[in-house]
Amino acid sequence: MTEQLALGAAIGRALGDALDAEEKTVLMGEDIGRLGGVFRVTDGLQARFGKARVIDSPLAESAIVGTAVGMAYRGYRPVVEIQFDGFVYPAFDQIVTQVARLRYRTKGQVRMPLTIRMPYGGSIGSVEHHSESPESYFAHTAGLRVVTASSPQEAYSTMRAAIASDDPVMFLEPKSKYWTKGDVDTTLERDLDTAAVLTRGRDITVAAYGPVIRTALDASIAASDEGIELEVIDLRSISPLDVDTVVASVERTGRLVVAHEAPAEASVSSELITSVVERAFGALRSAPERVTGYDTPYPPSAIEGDYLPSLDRILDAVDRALGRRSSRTGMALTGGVG
Amino acid sequence: MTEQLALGAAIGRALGDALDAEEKTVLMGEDIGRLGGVFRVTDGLQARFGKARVIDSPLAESAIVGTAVGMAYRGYRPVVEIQFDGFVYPAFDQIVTQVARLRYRTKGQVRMPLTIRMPYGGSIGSVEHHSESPESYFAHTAGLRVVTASSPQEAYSTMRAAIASDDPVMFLEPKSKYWTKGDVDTTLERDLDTAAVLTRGRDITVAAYGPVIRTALDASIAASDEGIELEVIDLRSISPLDVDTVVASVERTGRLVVAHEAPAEASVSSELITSVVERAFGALRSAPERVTGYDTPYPPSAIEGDYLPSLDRILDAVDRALGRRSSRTGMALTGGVG
Amino acid sequence: MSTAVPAPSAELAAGLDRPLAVLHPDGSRHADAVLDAYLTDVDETMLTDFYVDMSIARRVDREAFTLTRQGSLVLWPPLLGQEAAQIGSCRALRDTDFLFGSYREHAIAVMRGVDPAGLLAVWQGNTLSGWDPYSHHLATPQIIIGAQTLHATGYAMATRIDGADDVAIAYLGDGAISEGDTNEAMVFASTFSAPVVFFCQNNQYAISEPVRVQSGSPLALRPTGFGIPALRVDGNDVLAVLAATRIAVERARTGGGPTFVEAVTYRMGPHTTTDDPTRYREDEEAAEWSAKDPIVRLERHLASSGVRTDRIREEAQVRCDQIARDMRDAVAEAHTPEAATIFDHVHAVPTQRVERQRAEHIAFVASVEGES
Amino acid sequence: MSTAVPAPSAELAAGLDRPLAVLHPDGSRHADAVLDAYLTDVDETMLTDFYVDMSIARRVDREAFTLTRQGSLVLWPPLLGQEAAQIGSCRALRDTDFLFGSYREHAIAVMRGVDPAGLLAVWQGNTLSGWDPYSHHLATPQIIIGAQTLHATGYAMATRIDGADDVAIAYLGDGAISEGDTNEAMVFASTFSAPVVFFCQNNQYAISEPVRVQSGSPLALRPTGFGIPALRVDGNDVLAVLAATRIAVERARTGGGPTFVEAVTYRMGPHTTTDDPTRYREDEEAAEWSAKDPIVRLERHLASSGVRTDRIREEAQVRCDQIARDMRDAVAEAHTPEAATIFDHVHAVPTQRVERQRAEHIAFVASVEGES
Ligand SMILES: Cc1ncc(C[n+]2csc(CCOP(=O)(O)OP(=O)(O)O)c2C)c(N)n1
Ligand SMILES: Cc1ncc(C[n+]2csc(CCOP(=O)(O)OP(=O)(O)O)c2C)c(N)n1
Ligand SMILES: [Mg+2]
Ligand SMILES: [Mg+2]
Repeated sequence: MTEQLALGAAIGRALGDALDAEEKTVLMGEDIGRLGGVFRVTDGLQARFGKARVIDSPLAESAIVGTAVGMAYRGYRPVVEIQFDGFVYPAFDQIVTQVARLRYRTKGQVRMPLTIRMPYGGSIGSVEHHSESPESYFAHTAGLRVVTASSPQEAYSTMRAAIASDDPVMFLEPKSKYWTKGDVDTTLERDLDTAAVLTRGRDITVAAYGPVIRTALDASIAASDEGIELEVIDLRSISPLDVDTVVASVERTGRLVVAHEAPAEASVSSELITSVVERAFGALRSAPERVTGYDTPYPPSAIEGDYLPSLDRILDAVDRALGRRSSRTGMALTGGVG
Repeated sequence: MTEQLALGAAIGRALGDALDAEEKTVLMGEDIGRLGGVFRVTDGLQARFGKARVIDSPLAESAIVGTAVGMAYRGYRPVVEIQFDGFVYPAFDQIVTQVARLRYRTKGQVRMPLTIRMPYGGSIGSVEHHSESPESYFAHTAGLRVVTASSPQEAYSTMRAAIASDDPVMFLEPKSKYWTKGDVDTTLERDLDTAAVLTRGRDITVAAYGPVIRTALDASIAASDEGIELEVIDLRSISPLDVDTVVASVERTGRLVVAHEAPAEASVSSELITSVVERAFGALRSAPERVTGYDTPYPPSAIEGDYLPSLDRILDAVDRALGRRSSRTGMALTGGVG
Repeated sequence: MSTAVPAPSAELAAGLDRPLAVLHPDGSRHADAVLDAYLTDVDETMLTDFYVDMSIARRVDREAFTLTRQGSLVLWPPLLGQEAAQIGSCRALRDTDFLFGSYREHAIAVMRGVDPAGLLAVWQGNTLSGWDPYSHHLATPQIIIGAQTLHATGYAMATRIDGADDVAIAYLGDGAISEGDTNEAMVFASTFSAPVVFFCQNNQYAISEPVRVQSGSPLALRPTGFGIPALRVDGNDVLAVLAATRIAVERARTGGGPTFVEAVTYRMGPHTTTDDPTRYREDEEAAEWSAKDPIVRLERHLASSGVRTDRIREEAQVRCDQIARDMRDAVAEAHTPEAATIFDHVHAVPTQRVERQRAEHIAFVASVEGES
Repeated sequence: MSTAVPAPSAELAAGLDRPLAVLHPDGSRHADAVLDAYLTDVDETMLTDFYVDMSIARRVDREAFTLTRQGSLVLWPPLLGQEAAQIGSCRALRDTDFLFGSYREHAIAVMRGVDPAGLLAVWQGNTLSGWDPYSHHLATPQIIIGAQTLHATGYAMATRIDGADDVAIAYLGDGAISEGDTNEAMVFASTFSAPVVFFCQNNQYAISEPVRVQSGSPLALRPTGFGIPALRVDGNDVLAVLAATRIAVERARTGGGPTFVEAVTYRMGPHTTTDDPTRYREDEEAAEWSAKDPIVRLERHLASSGVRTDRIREEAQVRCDQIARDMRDAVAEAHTPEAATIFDHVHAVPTQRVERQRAEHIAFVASVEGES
């Protein structure tokens, strides 16, 4: 039951298993059929399940989501792909005004068991619109669940949970990790609400998700060389956030760094920090720190490394939170990324 | 030069004056011409400036914004109306991927002096999609400016500044205050970056904007009966936030309440609280509090009063921040809106 | 200027040059090559039913209008003038066909058995949806212009996957023709040969904007560019509407794919109760359309066929009075929902976050009530 | 199934049944009633210029492809096979007409005087835009499918407000025909009679999806539903493309409003350098289209007209070699932008927030460099 798979392949496996498990599951998206998707995540699925259930759609994102809503109306459980993060915005209206609200609007009469998959995040050295992190938009949208994954196992189990959920789920796939391998146990189930503590540490809590988890774990190793213990939390669920787990950690460590690739302003890290401050103000021994994309459009890929949370930037934030010497020591402008 | 005007009329005046001042200014939107807009904000402007400059557009929001981008390419300064907050999402792609980024993309070669106006907020007792507060989506979008107004004077001066700005500006008009009257001095200029301290107070800072300002001021009066002094700050600019002004205030009061109608999760209040925590952690004597719409879709209007920040909810948050008896005293679940 | 570029031709769709009709304003019945084959079962009973249905639709509308003026509803978008378009199209469907309407299809809701309380609840601001879509095979009203066209198309695509022969129908207005969603719906419907009917009530206005703002050509020309055939009919002729919709539904049901029906009609009232049409249209126009009134027309037709219309009118009157009473009762009995329902049905499995907010809200309300 | 519903007719646009052409694959020149009037000035010089232009376009493309394989570019969407469509259309415009392209219109950028460094910078990941749109009357490439059609339409609407006679042209692909934006652009263009040309390169594929996924009918049928006339031409026939675009541009310039041109062509290479077309199409298909190669065709035509093509080929070769050298030099000389440019041009008037982040970034970089 356990097998080594790349993260992208683990998602493909989850999709295939979901198609097997429930005949009302259908996949739809641009190039997902014969091509198997631009990242080959759906490779082989159309050949296996036929064109009626693995549908190459015309090039129109609002329609991809909007017709999936209609399928859900008819009792289907559609899993649609948006080819890249940067192409989700044409579907924004259907996501915000329909997908997120139909259950609420109809007092539960209409179910929206829709999964919207999209590769997200940077570090693939591509051109504009191919490296974005739009999760904050969805986190701000009541009625949606927003999840990601940091390993093949998480990717498999979370995708199965997302498809099985009667709630609409935005599944952001960390595209830079599609080729990262790991063991996958297909019997392992997981929910859509909880974070996971990846490393125990007494000095500081570092909360992140998706592609940043690897960096956070590297930071944890690097910090331990200096005798500093990071408690790395994989948030997994971006909305709702598992604030309890983070608060419990901060109550031990007293310090918090939150990292993601998305810009900082009105983002998931703003939310997590505010939520922690609201619930664990007394436990905080220093101001929480953010390590995020800057509040600029996504830059040319040649310099995306300077834009994205890096090992050094996380360590620098850890230093700041711990009151150690950091890049900002002695700076005229004090304070965080705001 | 000073005249009594309702807030909606003040905006209409600003639009007319802008059309007068600069021939490259054009207005476009659904029903803005002959009808004068569903709120009559543009009343009389088509008769005065002609159909070439005050344009009734077909019913398609993405095209309204997208063709305005093309006009800006040609050196125009378009001011487009989205009829209601809830109808802005079809234009989201053009706003996020084009309007917000064309300057950045072209290193300043292409200017985007676009103003996107929309009535926003609740309390008008209407049906779905007519009472939303989408500002957090725009605040999260780098490259945009997001502003609102709390009085006819602010509305007039800010609209003139928005239209004159070479940046794209999302102007959220507090529709429930369209009929609120006040003096307007058309010579009064204002910028797009700064907050205003409306009442000085030593006990607690209350930051809000748009339609909530009136409620915050009422709270200030009510609290003063109990000897509590609120420092009410009208943020005015939602993005960027004038964190300096709020921090300066919190450094005096040590306490903060942030109120807006939009849902809490990954919102403008999350951002403001996080920014203040980052920069004034030491000054905070209690956890900042949020008073916002809940993290649900907008409810039926019959119960919107329970959803929106009310005088009592603001006072309750003030009590919590001050450590006084509040609704949450003794509750099993402690902490804020998160 | 070049003349070499061909102009759109009027041969693409039936009725592009002049809407197809079989009942003329004076009540006379005319032959139509396209429609007549679908009207062979029309008899006095059916015509009488239509008359009663349309009378009820009009009365429901008037009553709701009055209730709004009295402050019992927050808003009402009247259907006055569009009774034939709604009744004729709805009557062409099977009970299991699924309807995706916009916000003005009150007649359809009534025909589909929605009770007055359900019909009015949304417009009282008490709920976001007044009925169970599955009980009536009728989606909850859609306010986002054009959005429902995609839902209907997706629903229809799903019926094909099912292998079922149910049909979906999307109601849209003339304004909706401009939205990206509507056009994308036609793309998907065409590509997947979806059994969907696009039923466009061209009531000449999108709020204040006359239809020429959306299109310089008949709206029925639009779908033809997507490879979707279209029928353009007199929307105030209930029989023409019935026949056209039957044609479209039959095509859909038998694997022929989507069809577009444009029903040319007129919004005789304001856009909603808050609108003031005198700002943007002339009285003469309304008077002109008044002469084409769909109910009067049918009554004339019945009369000219020798039917005792006074009896039918009386029968309709009785039913109308009853439904009007029911509406007033429903409004009187309606109550504001519990505030805590704000937190219901946000998710299938409630999240801690929303439940926390619910608890805080309840505690807050209790504390305020405790104070006063 | 009803046969009463008319099917879309092929009389709406020129070339719907078979794309208009004047140069056949064997190089022979044929008459065309629609196009010929717009080709009266075609002489040997012009044909030679076209040949050279197209050769350069192909060489630029091949060179960039090679540079990508060598790791100098991050990505490249090849135009191979679409030279005639791009050169022929571009040459129908005035210098002050404004072009809004997608991401594959490299030939147009070259024709509009963009230098190799500018052309390649985006694909090196060094910038988001390689040239000043105003210097070349050419918008920066657009990656969001369909978005530029609205920009072109808005630009055209603005020229009408100006009273100027400039024309805008939007380049779009066959895939783009499905996006809401493209369809809304046609609505606005039609309603406002905007002087815009929609130039669609139907290269048969949107990545892996054959054009039938987007449409069961010729793409040129689509605009006719919006009241926009269309011309469908052989996109590998540079003269047909030139003439059709000239017709469209003349209509636009003289107040005739929008026109749609479908250039039927073929993407001979992969979608981009990361694509693998063997997964979704057969070799035979590519071979078939190879026989219709636009450059070979023009060369045959020149030869059959008695022109010394070896001389022309040599001339083209010299220019091609030069531009290829320039490209390699440009790539070699290109440098990664300063990291701090991340913070440039976010707003016209910089905000404190972004400037604070810039300062923090600079301090951070300094501290890391200080450590190492
Ligand atoms: C996406 C969107 N944009 C704008 C509106 C505001 N609006 C409500 S009704 C309407 C006009 C619709 O006209 P039409 O489609 O002809 O339908 P009708 O009202 O005539 O039945 C507009 C612009 C909306 N509801 N949704
Ligand atoms: C809105 C949007 N959705 C999806 C994509 C991903 N994508 C890039 S190119 C492409 C195919 C475009 O096909 P077509 O319009 O025919 O142009 P071509 O590539 O053939 O030149 C797709 C789906 C995109 N860039 N933008
Ligand atoms: Mg209408
Ligand atoms: Mg293509």
